[in-house]
Amino acid sequence: MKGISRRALLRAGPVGMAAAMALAAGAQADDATVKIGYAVARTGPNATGAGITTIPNYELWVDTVNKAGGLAMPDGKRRMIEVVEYDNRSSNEDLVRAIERLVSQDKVDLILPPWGTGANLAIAPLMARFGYPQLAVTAVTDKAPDFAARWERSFWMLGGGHDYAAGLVDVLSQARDAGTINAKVAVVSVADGFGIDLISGARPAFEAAGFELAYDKSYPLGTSDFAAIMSEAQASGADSFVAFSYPPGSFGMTRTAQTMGYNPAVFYVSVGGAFPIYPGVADGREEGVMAIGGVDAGSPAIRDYFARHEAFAGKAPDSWASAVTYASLEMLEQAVARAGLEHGALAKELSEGTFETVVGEVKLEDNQLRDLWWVGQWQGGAFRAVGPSGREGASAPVIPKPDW
Amino acid sequence: MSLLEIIGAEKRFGGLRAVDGVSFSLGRGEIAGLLGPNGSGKTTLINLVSGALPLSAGEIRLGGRRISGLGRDRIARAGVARTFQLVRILPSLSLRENVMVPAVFGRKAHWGRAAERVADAALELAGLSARAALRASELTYIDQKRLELARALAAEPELLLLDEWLAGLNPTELAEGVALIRRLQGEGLAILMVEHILDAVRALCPRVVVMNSGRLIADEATEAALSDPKVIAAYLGEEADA
Amino acid sequence: MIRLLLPLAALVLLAVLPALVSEYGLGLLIGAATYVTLASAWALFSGQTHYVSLATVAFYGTGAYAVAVLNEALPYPAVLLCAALAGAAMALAVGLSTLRLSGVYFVIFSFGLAELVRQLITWYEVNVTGTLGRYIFLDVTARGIYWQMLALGAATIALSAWIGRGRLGMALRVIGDDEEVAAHSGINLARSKLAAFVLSAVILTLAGAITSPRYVYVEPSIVFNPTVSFLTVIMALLGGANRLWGPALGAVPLFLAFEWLSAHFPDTYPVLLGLLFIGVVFLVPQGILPAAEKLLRRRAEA
Amino acid sequence: MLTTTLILGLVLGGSYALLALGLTLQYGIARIMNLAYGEVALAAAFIAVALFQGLGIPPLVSLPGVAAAGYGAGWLLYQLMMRPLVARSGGGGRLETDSILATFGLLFLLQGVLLTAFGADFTSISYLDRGISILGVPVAANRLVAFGICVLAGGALVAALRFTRWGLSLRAVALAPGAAPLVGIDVNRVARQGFALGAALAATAGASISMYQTFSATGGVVFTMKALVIVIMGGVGNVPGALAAGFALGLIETFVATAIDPGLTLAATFALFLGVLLWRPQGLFGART
Repeated sequence: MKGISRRALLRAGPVGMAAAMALAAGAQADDATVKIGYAVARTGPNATGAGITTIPNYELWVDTVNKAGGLAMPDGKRRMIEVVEYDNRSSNEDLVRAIERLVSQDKVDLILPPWGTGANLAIAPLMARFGYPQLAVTAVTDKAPDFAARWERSFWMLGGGHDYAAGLVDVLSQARDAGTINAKVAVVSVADGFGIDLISGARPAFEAAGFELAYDKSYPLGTSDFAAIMSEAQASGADSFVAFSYPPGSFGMTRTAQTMGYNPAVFYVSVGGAFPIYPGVADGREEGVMAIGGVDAGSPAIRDYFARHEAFAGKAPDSWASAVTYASLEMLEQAVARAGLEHGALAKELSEGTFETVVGEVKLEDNQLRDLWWVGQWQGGAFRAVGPSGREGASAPVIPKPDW
Repeated sequence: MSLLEIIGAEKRFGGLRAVDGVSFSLGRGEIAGLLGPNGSGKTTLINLVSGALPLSAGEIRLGGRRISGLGRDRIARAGVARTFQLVRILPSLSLRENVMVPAVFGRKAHWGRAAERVADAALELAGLSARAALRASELTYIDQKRLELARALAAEPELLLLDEWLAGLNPTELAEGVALIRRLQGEGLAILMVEHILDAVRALCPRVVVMNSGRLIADEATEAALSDPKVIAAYLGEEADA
Repeated sequence: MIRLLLPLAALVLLAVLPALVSEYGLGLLIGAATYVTLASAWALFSGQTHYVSLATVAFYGTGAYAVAVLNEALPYPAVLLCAALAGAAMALAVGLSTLRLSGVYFVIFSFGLAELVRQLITWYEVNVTGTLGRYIFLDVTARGIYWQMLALGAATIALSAWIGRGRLGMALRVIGDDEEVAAHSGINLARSKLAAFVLSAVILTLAGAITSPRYVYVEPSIVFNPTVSFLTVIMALLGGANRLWGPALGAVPLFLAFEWLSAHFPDTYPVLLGLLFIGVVFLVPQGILPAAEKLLRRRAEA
Repeated sequence: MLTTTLILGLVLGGSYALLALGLTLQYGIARIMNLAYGEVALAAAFIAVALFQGLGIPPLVSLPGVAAAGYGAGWLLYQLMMRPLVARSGGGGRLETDSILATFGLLFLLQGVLLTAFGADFTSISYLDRGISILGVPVAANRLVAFGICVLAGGALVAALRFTRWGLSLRAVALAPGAAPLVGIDVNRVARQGFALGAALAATAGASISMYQTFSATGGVVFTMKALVIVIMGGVGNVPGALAAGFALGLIETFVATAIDPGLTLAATFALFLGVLLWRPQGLFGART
């Protein structure tokens, strides 16, 4: 069980207001600490997502920084990070109160965002009112430009549903133009904000690119049996199977396709496809499966990040939002080193500066990260980015996918 | 004119006819016994009159007005009060509150002082005044029975249905109970009482209605009924019509 | 006179409190006021009739969702009114069809109701409006929310007191003791239960509507969070669901306890919540207030 | 097309029916509506996976052990938690409410324990994943196994209830808990057995779920809801009814998904649930008297 080790590790240390002060305080460390607070879901329905993408990266980063002697300040001194953590219980009400607590009670210097689009939006007005910069990583929304304009110190780093849909259509169009797949697509989408965003972006994009949606249905969140849906998709005659799905669904569809011997030339699932557990779900037959996200698996920075993550958390990170989450923390670290902890200056630096991160050199456009990978594919045991194809580090997609 | 008219009342449970074409009537202020062996349909009939069960066929009238088909609460407000075979009180309420309930929601819909007066009078009649503030769950069995009767009275009904109200009382209590029922009848209340204690029936009811297997087998003067071979046969468990 | 003056004085005190506390203190006040309101409104129906409803969040969430749908189209008071109407309509429909179910079936139904409403809204949004997830951008400050919630909570308790002294209150108590007797005493069961259920539901809906600006973003899976239903029940039961001040007495300490637990034991919070729930059912099934009354009475008798 | 719907529906229905058997037994005999039922199944699923991944014991092999452990856990639960509630209620209607509230707490407790023990991650194993063709319709072997377990467990249970002395005493307690002691039945013992057997069935269902489904520690309520819907449809406490309702639900969901719209499967489920609750609270399949 991959989950066990991380939990065991967590419980080994003190929980709650864990003062993560590493013993290896460097000689040049200042006595004052930097208080960093966050309220991420430890329990409830969001705990799964937060436990995969958000919490391990926060803990890894704090550990890394403190082992290096602390957070570097503009004056060259280093200050250790002290973490104040609350459980938001997957409830926005508790989350909002936890943020108020971090600000007015604990008076933390910086606040790291919670996991999830809804959670990030819920705290955005508060963060803006208190003036804290908000690096909203795990928020996928097409309204990111509006939000970035509405709350000046908010940064949106994972794009919107339409971006991912368009990116996918791009990859498929090239394959169709090359004659490897036909112009029919079977699409299923989960009936939930994320799935709807993606499908409403994908429909016009597919049509504009000359694709026919041979099968296009949504299914409710919580569906566990996909045999009926998959056999309908198979019967539709489409060469491409596209699922705008969440993890239990993404996994269930993969296994159903395997058992029924459904072998479309393109097999695409969304969230979950880039999780480290996916090859296990696919029983080692993940080769050629496409999914949302992706990383430049060949780059040394990513390789080093994956190794450190695995050593620290006992499991590899997911290949979509994890790297971006870690990159956002590196941005924060570098921005603090250049501009200090004053929120206005810090936000300005985040907005205008250029940063060296695990996902490469990052510069935000209108407070948004636009240099993202929209489509990835399992190739030779790694989940590699394949789209946008023109970007440096992109792998060539393998279409048709080898049979299961 | 009769107060209560039961016309061809019928109640089927699946294939079973628990009440099968029963007709009789009861005058204002009249008291009658409802007799019959166990399972003959007496309690079902009480439930039909009070609206606890819907009729399968037939009709029930009170004071010329059709009450069958109405809800239990509307039948209660029309002037029918009842007790239950297994005594039912409101355990978490005080005695006084227990008795105020029908005064407030019954025929006259009293409120405030007026309801309290009616309730206190009913408690007085049942001999419970001294314990009015006690919680009903703290009463003994006989006092619970008294309370149930007081509650029925506080509704100021025209017709009172008693379902084996005297059962389970010791001889002294029985005598008190009989006296209490007689007083009620003296105040102009019509009473239909299901009862197995024949001495009490003899003492209270000049007339009895006898049921067997859901049918009415006798409706006559008490003494005549109790020596009626059909009635005796029914009680001995033989087929009445054989 | 004291019985009226004391709560009024407390209300005034509570109303000026935001001037003295930090942002987080205000957040705590809002949370406490919300749960006092929810638990009191829940008890208004369930506490008296013993129809245990696990559907609190079905109404609470509907309120929040109504605001999310209407906040750009209508002025704020009209939005609140519409939310209340939506809650009332839903409660009427649900009440008319389910209140004749007894005991365990009602609990099961209410357990599924929030899920059902969530599915229906999701289905509607996906198939009719084609969007899921709505935004609430209202200029309501945290203080404004607190004052509104405080007013709603005070109104709920006042309403409960008023009902408790009237015919409806008596009818509900009798129904809770024995429905059969209630009906044969002339109480219209359906109407009494429905009236209380709708009143309770309207308050629950309004509570959801009032707090919703704090969410900013609303999606069915966010607003129909079943924990809200559970917490409401346990708070009311702990304090004493059939006493006027019982729910409030249960809500405040439990709310603070949860806040403390989530800060100090974020990992084991559900375990502690579960233990607490079981403990309440076993140790104080009637609630603290009735248990205390009993103790006092016993001491007076001794 | 019709054969596909039929076969897929029956296989799905089998897993549903298996899930509902234990819940209906627990309520029917012990009068306890166990809202933590899904968590019990989930715990068994986690244990089966842990045994598979840690010790290499396949779920089919560990299943009897997991079921036995479920029986033991149910026995303990009844003795420690339910028995005092039963004693307190004195056979009145209070037990239903009390047990719902207590098992509600248990739901959180178990969920919390699962979260700390196994983490919040999704869990999934590949076991008997091969497709097997049935009348030309490919069906996953693990689903077929679950279907087989359901038919076996359900059939055995129905037969045992109908034809054995033990089954007779169980039915007697289910029908008339007040009268059973008169004929020499130890109601407490029978209720405990019923509850424990229900827990064993929950564990069996959980272990079979672990073979074919991805799950996480927070998903127990979904199982409980599904089982509840089936139990209500089949008639609370009615074992053959639960079996029939489970199959019916599987067929309906598959039919709705293929013929109408997959988006409406859950809505159809809840509409059915509602309809049955409102018009036939005693269940679709015969009345319990």
